Amino acid sequence: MSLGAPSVLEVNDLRGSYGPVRVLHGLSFEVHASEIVVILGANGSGKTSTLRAISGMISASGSVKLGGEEILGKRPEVIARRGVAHVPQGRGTFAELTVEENLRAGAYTRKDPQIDTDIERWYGVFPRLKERRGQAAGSMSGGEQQMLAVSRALMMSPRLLLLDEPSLGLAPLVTQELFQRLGELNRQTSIAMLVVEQNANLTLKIAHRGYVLEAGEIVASGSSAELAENDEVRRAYLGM
Amino acid sequence: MTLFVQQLLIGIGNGVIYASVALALVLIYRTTGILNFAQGEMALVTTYVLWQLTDSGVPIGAAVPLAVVVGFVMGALIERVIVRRVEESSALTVVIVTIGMFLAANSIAQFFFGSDSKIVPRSIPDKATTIADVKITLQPIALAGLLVLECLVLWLLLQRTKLGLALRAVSSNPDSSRLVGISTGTMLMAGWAIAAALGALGGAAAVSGGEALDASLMQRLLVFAFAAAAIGGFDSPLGAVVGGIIVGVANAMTTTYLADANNGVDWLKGITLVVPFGLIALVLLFRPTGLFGRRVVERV
Amino acid sequence: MKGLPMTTRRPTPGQRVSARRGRIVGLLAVVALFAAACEGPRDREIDALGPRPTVPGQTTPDGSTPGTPIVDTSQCPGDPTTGISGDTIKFGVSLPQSGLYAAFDEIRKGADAHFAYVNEQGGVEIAGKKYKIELEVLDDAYEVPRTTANVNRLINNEKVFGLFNVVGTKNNLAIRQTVNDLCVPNLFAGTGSPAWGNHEFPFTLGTLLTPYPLEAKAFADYLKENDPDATVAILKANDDFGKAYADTFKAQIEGSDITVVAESDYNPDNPDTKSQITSLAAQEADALLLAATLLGCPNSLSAVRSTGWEPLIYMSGTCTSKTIIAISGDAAADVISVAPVLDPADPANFDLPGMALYREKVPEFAPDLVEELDNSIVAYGWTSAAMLVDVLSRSPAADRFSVIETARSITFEDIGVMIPGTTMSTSAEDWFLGETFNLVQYSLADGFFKVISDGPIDESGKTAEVAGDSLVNA
Amino acid sequence: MRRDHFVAGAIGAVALVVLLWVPQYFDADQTRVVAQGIILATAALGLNVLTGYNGQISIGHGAFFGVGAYTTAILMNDHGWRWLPTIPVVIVLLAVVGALAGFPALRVKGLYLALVTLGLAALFPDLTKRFVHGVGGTNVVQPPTVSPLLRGEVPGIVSTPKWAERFVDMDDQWRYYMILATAIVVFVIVTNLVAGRFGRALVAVRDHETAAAVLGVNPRRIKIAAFSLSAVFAGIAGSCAVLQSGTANAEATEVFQQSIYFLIAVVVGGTATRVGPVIGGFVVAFLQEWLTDWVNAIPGIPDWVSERPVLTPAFFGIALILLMYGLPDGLVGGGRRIAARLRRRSTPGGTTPRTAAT
Repeated sequence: MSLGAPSVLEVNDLRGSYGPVRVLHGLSFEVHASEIVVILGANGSGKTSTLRAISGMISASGSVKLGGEEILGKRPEVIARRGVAHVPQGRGTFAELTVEENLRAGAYTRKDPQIDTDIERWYGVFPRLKERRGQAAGSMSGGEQQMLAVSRALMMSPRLLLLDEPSLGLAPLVTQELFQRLGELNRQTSIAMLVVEQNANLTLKIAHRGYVLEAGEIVASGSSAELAENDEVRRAYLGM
Repeated sequence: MTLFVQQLLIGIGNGVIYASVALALVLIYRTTGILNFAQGEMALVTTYVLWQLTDSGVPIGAAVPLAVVVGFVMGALIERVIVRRVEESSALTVVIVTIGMFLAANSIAQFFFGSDSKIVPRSIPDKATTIADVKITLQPIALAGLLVLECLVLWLLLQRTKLGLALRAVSSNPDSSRLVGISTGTMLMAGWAIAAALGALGGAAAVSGGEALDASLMQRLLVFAFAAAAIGGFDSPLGAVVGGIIVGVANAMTTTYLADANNGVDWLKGITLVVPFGLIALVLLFRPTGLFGRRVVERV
Repeated sequence: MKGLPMTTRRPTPGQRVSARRGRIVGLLAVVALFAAACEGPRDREIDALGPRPTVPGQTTPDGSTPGTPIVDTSQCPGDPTTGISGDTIKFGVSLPQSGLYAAFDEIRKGADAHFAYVNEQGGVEIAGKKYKIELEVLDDAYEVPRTTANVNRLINNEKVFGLFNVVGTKNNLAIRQTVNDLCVPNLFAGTGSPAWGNHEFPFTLGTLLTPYPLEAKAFADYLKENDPDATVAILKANDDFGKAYADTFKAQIEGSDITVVAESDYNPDNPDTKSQITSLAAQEADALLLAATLLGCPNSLSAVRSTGWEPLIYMSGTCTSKTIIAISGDAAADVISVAPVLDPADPANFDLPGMALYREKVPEFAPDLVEELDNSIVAYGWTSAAMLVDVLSRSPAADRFSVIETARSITFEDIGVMIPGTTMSTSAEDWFLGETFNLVQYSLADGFFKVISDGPIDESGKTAEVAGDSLVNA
Repeated sequence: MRRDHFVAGAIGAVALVVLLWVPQYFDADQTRVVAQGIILATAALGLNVLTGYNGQISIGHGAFFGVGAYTTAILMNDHGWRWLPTIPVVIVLLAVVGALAGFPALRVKGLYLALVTLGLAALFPDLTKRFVHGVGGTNVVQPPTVSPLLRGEVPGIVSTPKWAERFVDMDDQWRYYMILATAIVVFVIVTNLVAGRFGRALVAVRDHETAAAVLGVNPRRIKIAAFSLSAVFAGIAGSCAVLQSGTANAEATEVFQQSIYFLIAVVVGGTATRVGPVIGGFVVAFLQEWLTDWVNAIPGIPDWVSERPVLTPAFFGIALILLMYGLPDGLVGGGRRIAARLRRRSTPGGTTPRTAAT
């Protein structure tokens, strides 16, 4: 829709399924350069499946274009190499590896020499990670693991960051700090982000645009301001 | 006293062989979660290849590394062609596949290389020195050195290389590994390849002192290698090494003192296997996942 | 499947249905049993089996009176000419052809070569008629349950005339009862166990291999002659094989100055004997009796060498094959053993008549054995086959009873690669065949065993007494 | 569900009839192979309780099989017992031995338990060589009263009793029926046990030991019971093997092989299914006996393959691998999947309702 460079992510008629059970019923949405887009949805609405379909973890049909190039049907590791960084639900930490090793794992696909400087950068953004750098990642708290997961994803210097319910299992204060950081990151590095969440008011604060997902179908979309005003959204997600 | 030292050295010599095979078992278990019954028989095949190389003129010094490379390639092929299809299936299904490989490998090896015993030139010269009137042969010392080298190389590979990091990442969380761009398939193949190479070294060690090579070479060790891995804790390479040495020394000491025909414990006479398995039971009673095994924390 | 029917609850509809279904099953079963009349491979008529044949009381001291047979076949069932059809006589073999002991199959290949040679000349003549010898071979991978299954199948299905060269002491012991009940000759059981002297089982005949007790006696005698106050260490397998050597040796040295100073067992499944040899070496005994088999021998020899201990070593006759000696390399120097037949690797024997025939015919009839020619296992197979042909040709009639009777009182001379001028014989009292042998010593320089006894040692008739009742009739 | 129930009953009835009919039609050797299948099935039924329903992997049940075989053989050989009375002794003895062997299972799980049982299988032959005084100084025990072809006047001989003479005219047939009867009793006991509370407890402890404990199931008792039960049935299988082959023997390779065959039978048949072990037992027995003959009978097999019996274990190993490819959850599991697929295709308008799932 936007005239400028092709949007970072273009999804058309996305249908995903787990074996015989069909979960996504023809989603279409897109994420533009340096934009944060949120997909709001209750439990079981297909949020996680949407991200997993994009990153190739589940079988899907339709079309998913990354910077104009079709990536649907490719293996997850290939999609990751194309620049899609996916922070899975429950953070997917490498529990037995140390914090630093988790970060280095993130940079697995990179050949450039700035890996060490990047690690120091993320230690700067999340100082607590630096304190625990030699510690096994599994022994850290939920919040710390979330910060590690985001940093690890960003170590891939991706074009698009997928975040699956980052607020899951975090204390409100920690969630607030995390979302604030995500906003700052987007403004500093103008990296495009697609966040699926239930926590509407926090996400809508930092998101530019958003969609509402119910039972595998998009039922509403618009700028974050419009969505904040939308009655349905207010009733379902803002508890107003 | 000298007998004790000699037996200790023999125990260490044998222990190194058990440790090498146990190391291969542990490596495959850590990277793929599979207990590979056919590990020993894969090492038998590479040892037959070693014999074939020396038989057709290749000096032993070059034949051993070549055999290790053949082992490496064979391990990768076996994972890619046979094991990959069942990697997603239940543990029991995979155990049956490895048992199938166990039966097939021995039989196919005999089909190609014949059933008679073979002679492999010594890879460790038959030298001996006497220190404080204790006659010490070179073999156990050299084998211990080989094992230390093996551990060092393995440690460096796992801890200090990108491949090592990827291997450990896949073994820790396969899904997340794919999300950061690591191809789990390639890593599983690498795990099997490295393990098969270690097994090849174990096989070469088993015939390093001119011992005879025949189809039962590795089956005899299977029980001891498993014992070593179990005592050490199945997910720790260091445990496999320590376990191997413990089993080797325990065997030597049992034969010499406990099960000896004229002065040993009467009911134990001739039963050499009781101590390694007594040891397993003992260790596992106190440390259910072995000396160095990670305690499996079950998230309720 | 419903719970066990005896529950007292009122039968719910489901159970009433299953009860009715139970009745249908019962009916079907009974019908099936009577419907079994339709012919199938199940052979209907069975041979009336009398009580097991009992051996007649031993005859008068001057040996068996003429006319009373050594083997009482009065109670034997079935037709003794089973296994003969037209001009072929069929023998059954069960031995390892797969698994860890597949190397033993070389024996059968040697025998096949001999039978091919004999058949090519029209076959063996029994009581005026020529028969071609046919071998039906089944693989038992050296496992006892499969040997019993194979032998039942050879006797009942394949209807063989007799069994030939079944390998393994336990394997032959497991079928001893069956061949006795059915009066099927089991000729040349492939082991030197003293158990083949047990008169209760006339249908199992031992082999030309020197029985283990005689080997122990030969070593004891050698020591009495050459080192009368020797100290001896014994390394033995922890089974009947090792026991036969050790018990006999200790009995033989009683009353002499020879003493056993150390003894150690090893498990034949794991022939790594470094520990055992090292603990024996500590005693620095003058001599070592090595009662080991297969890889137990070379591993022990190289272990002895690496400890620096230099005893006079007696090694079991089962280890004198070329491949096993080659594995020991120069650790085999000066090892003593026995050789019941000529060593096919010794060029001095090449032009002896028996050996010449062997070296000429084997490549002709078994081309894949060309490089195995000087392997004594193949020569042993060839010679056992020659002995079988000799027994058959001397049997008064082509039936099982005559053949076993002939085999029980026969003298072999110059058969296969036997030592020229020696005989191997059986009789009513002496049920052991392989009782003549050369005492030999391995010469590293020449690469084969050289005879050190002044001429062959003849212990005919002595095995039973040497072994003693506990070993023979265990 | 009612239709499946009837179908299962019918199949069961037909199978029983066929099994009863086998010795009447087939010759002694073929009957022996079917009996071998029944023996393997009996042991697999027991192991399935331990490995299938309770999730504890054992590769050492060859040792319990051996204990059962030796108990029966020694009682018959040295004390002149008949075959049937030895079964209760085997049951009691194996129940105790199985329970003792089960203690490590309380501390040790999965892989480590499998290795402890492997140790059992490796140790057992050595113990028999040391303590059993069998024929000719070996550890082969051969009760004369079960020599496969003996009959008639020898006291205590296991041969066809008078009342059964109408159906059975040869000894191997009578022994086959005794083995079959024992197996049926074992099958009924196991299926009922597994169908009831004990079965549910087994599965609960398998799937989530802690949760099971919370619900009042005592995991320790259940694990020991599973071990003990599986040991008893392996022992009974051992006694049946003595009845059929006439000898009790234990070598390291044989005991290891027995243990492997039981596990294969359970997995190939289908773990945690009632009929799986029975089917698995027959599949293993038939493959083990006849696979090489079948392969060599394939027209066009080059003789450098058919002339080399050394390949026999290879055929068996490859067959196992292919079976696991085709039917990863066993013949019964696979069968159910196929049946379900057929049933779904046959239901009219079977479009799956739209289900919401994350």
